[in-house]
Amino acid sequence: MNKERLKPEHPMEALLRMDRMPHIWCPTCGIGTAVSCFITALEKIDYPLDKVVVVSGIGCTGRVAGYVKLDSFHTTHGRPIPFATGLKLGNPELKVVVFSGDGDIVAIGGNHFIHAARRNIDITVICVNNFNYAMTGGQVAPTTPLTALATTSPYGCFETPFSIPYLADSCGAVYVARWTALHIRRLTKSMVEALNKPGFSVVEVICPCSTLYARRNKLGTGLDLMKFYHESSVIKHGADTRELDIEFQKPMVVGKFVDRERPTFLESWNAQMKKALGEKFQPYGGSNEHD
Amino acid sequence: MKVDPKGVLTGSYFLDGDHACCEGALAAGCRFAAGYPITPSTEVVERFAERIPLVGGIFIQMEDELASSIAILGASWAGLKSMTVTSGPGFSLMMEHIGLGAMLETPCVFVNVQRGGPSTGLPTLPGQADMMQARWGSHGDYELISLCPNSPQECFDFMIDAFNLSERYRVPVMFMMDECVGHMTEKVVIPPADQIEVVPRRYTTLPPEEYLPFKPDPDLVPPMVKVGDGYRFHVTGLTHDERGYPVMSAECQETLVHRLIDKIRRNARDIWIYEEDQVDGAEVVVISYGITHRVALRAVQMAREKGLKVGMMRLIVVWPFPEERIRQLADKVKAFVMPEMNYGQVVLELERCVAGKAKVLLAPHGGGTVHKPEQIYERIMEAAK
Amino acid sequence: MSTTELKIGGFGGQGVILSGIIIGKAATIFDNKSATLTQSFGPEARGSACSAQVLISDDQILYPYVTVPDIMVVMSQEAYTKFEPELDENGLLLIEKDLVKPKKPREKIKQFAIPATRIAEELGRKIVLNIVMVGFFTAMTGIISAKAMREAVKTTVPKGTEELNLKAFDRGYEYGMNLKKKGKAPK
Amino acid sequence: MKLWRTPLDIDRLKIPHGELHIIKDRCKGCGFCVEYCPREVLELSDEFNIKGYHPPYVKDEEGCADCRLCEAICPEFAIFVTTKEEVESVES
Repeated sequence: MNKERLKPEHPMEALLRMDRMPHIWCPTCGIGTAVSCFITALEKIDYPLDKVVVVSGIGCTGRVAGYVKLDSFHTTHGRPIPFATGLKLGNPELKVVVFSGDGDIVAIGGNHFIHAARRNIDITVICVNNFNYAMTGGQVAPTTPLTALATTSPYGCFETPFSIPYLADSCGAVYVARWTALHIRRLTKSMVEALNKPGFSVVEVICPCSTLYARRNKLGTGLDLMKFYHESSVIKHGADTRELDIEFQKPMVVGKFVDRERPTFLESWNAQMKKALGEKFQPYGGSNEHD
Repeated sequence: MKVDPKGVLTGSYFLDGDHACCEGALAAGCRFAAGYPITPSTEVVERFAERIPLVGGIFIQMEDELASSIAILGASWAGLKSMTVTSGPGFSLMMEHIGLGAMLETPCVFVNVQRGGPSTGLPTLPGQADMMQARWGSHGDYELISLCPNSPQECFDFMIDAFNLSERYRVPVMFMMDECVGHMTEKVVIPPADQIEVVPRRYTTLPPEEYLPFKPDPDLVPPMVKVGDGYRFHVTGLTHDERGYPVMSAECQETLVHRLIDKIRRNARDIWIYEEDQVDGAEVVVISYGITHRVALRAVQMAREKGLKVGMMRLIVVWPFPEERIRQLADKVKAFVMPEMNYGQVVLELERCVAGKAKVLLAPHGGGTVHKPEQIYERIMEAAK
Repeated sequence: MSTTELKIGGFGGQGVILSGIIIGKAATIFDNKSATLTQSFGPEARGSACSAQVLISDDQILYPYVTVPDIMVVMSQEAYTKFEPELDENGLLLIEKDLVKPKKPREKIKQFAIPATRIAEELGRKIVLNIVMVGFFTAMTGIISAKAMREAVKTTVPKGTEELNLKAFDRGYEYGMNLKKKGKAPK
Repeated sequence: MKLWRTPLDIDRLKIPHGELHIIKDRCKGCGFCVEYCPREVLELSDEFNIKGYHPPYVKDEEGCADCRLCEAICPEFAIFVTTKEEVESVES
């Protein structure tokens, strides 16, 4: 018998595409940590993982779909939410997660984001916010704090940024939370809650972009930035989402802000059609009967 | 495979092309449509929205055409036959996901009820000027399939072909109607469900550990899986290998893109649908598609009454273009006439295939209405000289 | 039989298109002819002149649009002004008596009028004036059988209004037949 | 060790032990694990891994309390912990 003991495996390897490691993210980037939290969250939800799908758009975070060992789609820039909408409505048994960046979700995909929230499509959006477009070299984003430097705002950002939780809340999302990548346990817990919540749930993850945002703004390493975000953030569950603006290198509010009940798109469809059509209506959802 | 009878509204109806198109989709088994209102295509999804709750499926009016065109890709991967419907300006917005659909090899149908353009153009009047856009409108290199019906009956009949071709070859199929066909009302006969054949999705028979999402069968089409069936597959719009993993290399690009193109080109003989009338011994052959074919037929009748030997070829599948047949005809006839509601799109392909062996005359029309038969007739007479 | 070209004109809301649908449906589904209906779509939805065009033939119809109408049904003054000049010089013109004040007809044009709106009001629903016109059209042209037309009316109008609409059709039809009987119109 | 608060049952509490596994060649040397280990078990090494980064090493083998924070925080999936059987009391 071979005397060499079997090497133990990293416990997350079962849910990662190890044949694609190392991933493309820079040293001290927080996206990997957000993925690590997501993997832990997946293990904590009581749902068959064969039925969990991850959809990403384009950008650094857009690569998440390529690293998780689930059915996964790397789509076009800004459009993972409508793709996910099609998937979810195509087979309501699926648990569909959109994992993408701030540029993808609230800039080019902003229109899709607000309408999916309004309709309460039953998907979870995990939006990694690193305050800039990193994959293309650090351009200004709709989340870049005022005065922060980016390659396309070389004299400082002067456009008011979006607050993702406020946007999500005002458009009707049923679950909204914000954590930094370093709030590992709390972030994981929010991901679990979001995944378990029927309807449109949003988890914003504040992540350091070490190579571009940190360097350009002379904020030290990614580690320094991670520390700053974590140490200067104030946990305030249930905070009024109008007060969640992020100012450049100032304390920010994190926590779980919204957790409410609203019928999902499919619940509303079934209810309205039943009401209007009675016995003639062919209910939709549940088992995938269109094989 | 027989269709689900729930979607088949067997009987004779007086329907316009848009409504018939919707019935064709339902009969073909389409159970998911996403759309955004735009004249003159909206009636298709209006009818779908009304009919689908009675059939068991779903309709969603998305926030724009970008969203509609990718939602149908998601629904297709979830296992449903899906379609979206639009007209010129919306078709332009959908180009992004026609490319993604080609890259992800996703069966689905894009209906374009063509109107006059460019830009907002003529919302309520016909055009046939999106034909090149249907072929190459999205960036990059790929081949798709485009069909052109010329009546409400054909909108029904060929929608079934459109879905079948999309399943058979795993490509988005462009269903290129026009405002005239879309808004024209005629008799439409919908056969009993047991007389409608549909092509089932080609699912893999391999277990997850052996399955590679983009490993093609000998006909170059890779079998598919459904999301949620435990295959844990990954697909990306990036250039990818057979595993579906991105590979940024010229070699991988060559393997993938060449196959995407060959998948259609090498199977073209099985994809082409065209009709011919009196082409044997003809001096002049008129080639047309869509509504223009009906007008051209009248012109051909006029020319035949004058004793001219005029053949007629009518393209139902326009892309891929029936090159082989055109080359054969080019050796035999004196001239070709092609009427199009544009200033020369499909005719460029005709000229390429004829390669100078015969005259090629375009009978152009800017759209807004169809040709007068006389306009085509004059070109036929000119070609015969 | 060659192709008969029919144009129906009125203002939006009068049921112009529905009249065209009923005529086309009667021809194709219940009389085994070919028919093609096209509509003129404009950006205006209500109140302006609109038209439905129907081609009726025993053969396959190729060219889809009406070029020179053989028959014209006109239900509003604006439609009359706009469309009447298109009518074939030997054409048949059917007008709404109270809503259209026609000029002296061109030499060979046969022109007949019916107070369709008044008849519809007598039936209790002004909205069925288009069906009265359709009945009148059936009597005056004879190109589609009354039986087929009645079937088309019955299967096209909203559920629950069949009786009223058939009554409207019959009133229009009888009005036309009476004109014919009195020798005022060709039989 | 660092304690954020003193547990009321500190006299009875047993601290589990973990064994650290570092997949050196996956590491990009970000230092998250070193910085945030509550028991300061890790330190960046002098050696270079295959990509030229300094992966951490375990400087205090006995110190690991199996909290798995390093495992969760590592963006590279390059470090993980397995539970050792033995336990020690906090006060020892």
